[in-house]
Amino acid sequence: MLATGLIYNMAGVALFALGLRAAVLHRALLGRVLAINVCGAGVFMVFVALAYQGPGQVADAVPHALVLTGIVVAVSATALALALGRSLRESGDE
Amino acid sequence: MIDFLSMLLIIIGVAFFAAGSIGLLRLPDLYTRLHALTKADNLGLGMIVIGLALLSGSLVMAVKLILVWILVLAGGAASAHLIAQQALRRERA
Amino acid sequence: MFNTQVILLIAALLLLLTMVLGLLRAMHGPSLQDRMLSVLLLGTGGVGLLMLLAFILEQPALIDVALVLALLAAMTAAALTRRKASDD
Amino acid sequence: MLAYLWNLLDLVLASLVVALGWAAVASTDLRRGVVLFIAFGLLLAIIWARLNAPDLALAEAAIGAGLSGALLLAALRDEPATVDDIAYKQGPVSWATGLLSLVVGGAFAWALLHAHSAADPMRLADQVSTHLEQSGVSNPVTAVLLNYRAYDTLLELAVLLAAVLGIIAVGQARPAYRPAGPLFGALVGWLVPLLIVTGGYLLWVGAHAPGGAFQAGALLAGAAVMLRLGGNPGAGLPSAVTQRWLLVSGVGVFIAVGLIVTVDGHAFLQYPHNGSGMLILLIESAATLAIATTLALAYIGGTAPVGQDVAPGEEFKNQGLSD
Repeated sequence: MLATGLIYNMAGVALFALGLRAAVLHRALLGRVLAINVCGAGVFMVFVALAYQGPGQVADAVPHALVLTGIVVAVSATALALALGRSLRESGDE
Repeated sequence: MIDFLSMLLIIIGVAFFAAGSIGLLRLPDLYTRLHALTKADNLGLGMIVIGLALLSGSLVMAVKLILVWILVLAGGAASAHLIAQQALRRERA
Repeated sequence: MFNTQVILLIAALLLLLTMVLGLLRAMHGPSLQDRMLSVLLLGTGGVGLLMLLAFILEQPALIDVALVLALLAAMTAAALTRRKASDD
Repeated sequence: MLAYLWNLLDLVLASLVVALGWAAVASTDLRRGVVLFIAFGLLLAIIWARLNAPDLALAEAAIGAGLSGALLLAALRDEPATVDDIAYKQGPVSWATGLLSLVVGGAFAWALLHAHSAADPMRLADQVSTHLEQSGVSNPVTAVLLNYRAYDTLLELAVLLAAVLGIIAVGQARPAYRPAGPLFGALVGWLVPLLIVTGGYLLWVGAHAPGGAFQAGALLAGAAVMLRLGGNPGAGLPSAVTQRWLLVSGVGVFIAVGLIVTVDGHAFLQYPHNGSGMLILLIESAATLAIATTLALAYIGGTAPVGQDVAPGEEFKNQGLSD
């Protein structure tokens, strides 16, 4: 029998590594932004998996609070990156 | 008895979902897939909702579940229509 | 007598498997609309799965999550199909 | 029996999420990548629900599956239509990066494995639950966010403010959408009020059940996105001056409350015991509006044009296939 936390921890690590590779290798900005988001989701998953304390138990609230703000910050950072990319393209020296 | 009935409904609901997924995979073009998916899935969700509402034994919970189902129905109908319309537009262009 | 929890969990597992099946369409496409259909499936199936999980885990708050998912899935489908004012 | 079924469900969910993440980033067709990423976000919400994190599931359902999907779809329209340069780098750099991420991932996995086999550590969770009664709210996540670690949340709101200032500084609003036809108009007509009501509900229940400012703000921003998709270029936001006040209100009210309690002899952000529930609700209400405005402006991609509401009746002019 496998521990639930371990399964999702390893999935999180896999997502992190996948995202890292793609963030470097993608040529298009949007592709890199997607990759960084997947990378971040991997980190979130590790956090939430570490917070999990078994069935019927209340999970640890501290990592949850960190990930909650992380999700909102990630989407704002994504929007900022896209806005920067757009103004680069419009100024024509991409 | 009520438990049995609700389990039966939930399993039937899952079977509808399976039909929808198979339709999505096997049918030949977008419009038929749309047809298979939206009808089967929304009906399947309805079965699951009724099953769970029976199981919960609480009126508030049952009303809440059914409300969510109605929202999914309305949202799914609108989304399916919009997607079909966009596909038609692409075809004509 | 049967175990309600086990049956609900089996139902959740089967529902998840049908969603995996539907996601193959998202991978294959061919058109953007086809992929979006499979996101619609994931939305509806996700609502069902969250409701089942709400009962299995005895967490009524997951019904709220299902509600939010239903609202936002409709928004995503809408976002896909809208056109800019400048298009014709 | 139950345990094995859970294991099976976990394995399916975990492999599905990795497969989707892989497919989303490995795709050389960005449109495919974006739609797969939306599916990825939906699945994450389900995983958070399974891992007893309903607060996160709410936020992910609103943001991961909804807002960032709408944002990325809008960004997709900005991209030039040609897909020539949309590809992966090839050659030695590809190998080196693959190796590097394998090493980094391996080290990460090794560290986590050790953390799992180590003895059960002392968890902050015990501290959180012991002092929950004094925090003024009974939802532990809200207590951590707004009370125990209020400094963190204050700074996170500041990060959001910095991000949106950057967006306003560099970006112009994306082109508006055409006015809604009858079907889309009806969808906007019922979805927007529901999003707003659900947002208010989540803000209120956040004190004792999953919910709170971040989720509520995301839902309000979803309402703004729907309005903009329906052809309202300003997304229902108030005038530019009011927008700026709303943007700073989150950080502003937070700091003001933190300072006001110091008058009473408390430390900065150390709430008095009997009034903490009300103070938290006050901060959260301001934060909700600030987060909603931030996310709406992030979607629009710059300062929103205001006062171009479509005249009544105008929206039904282009009928037929106009949705």
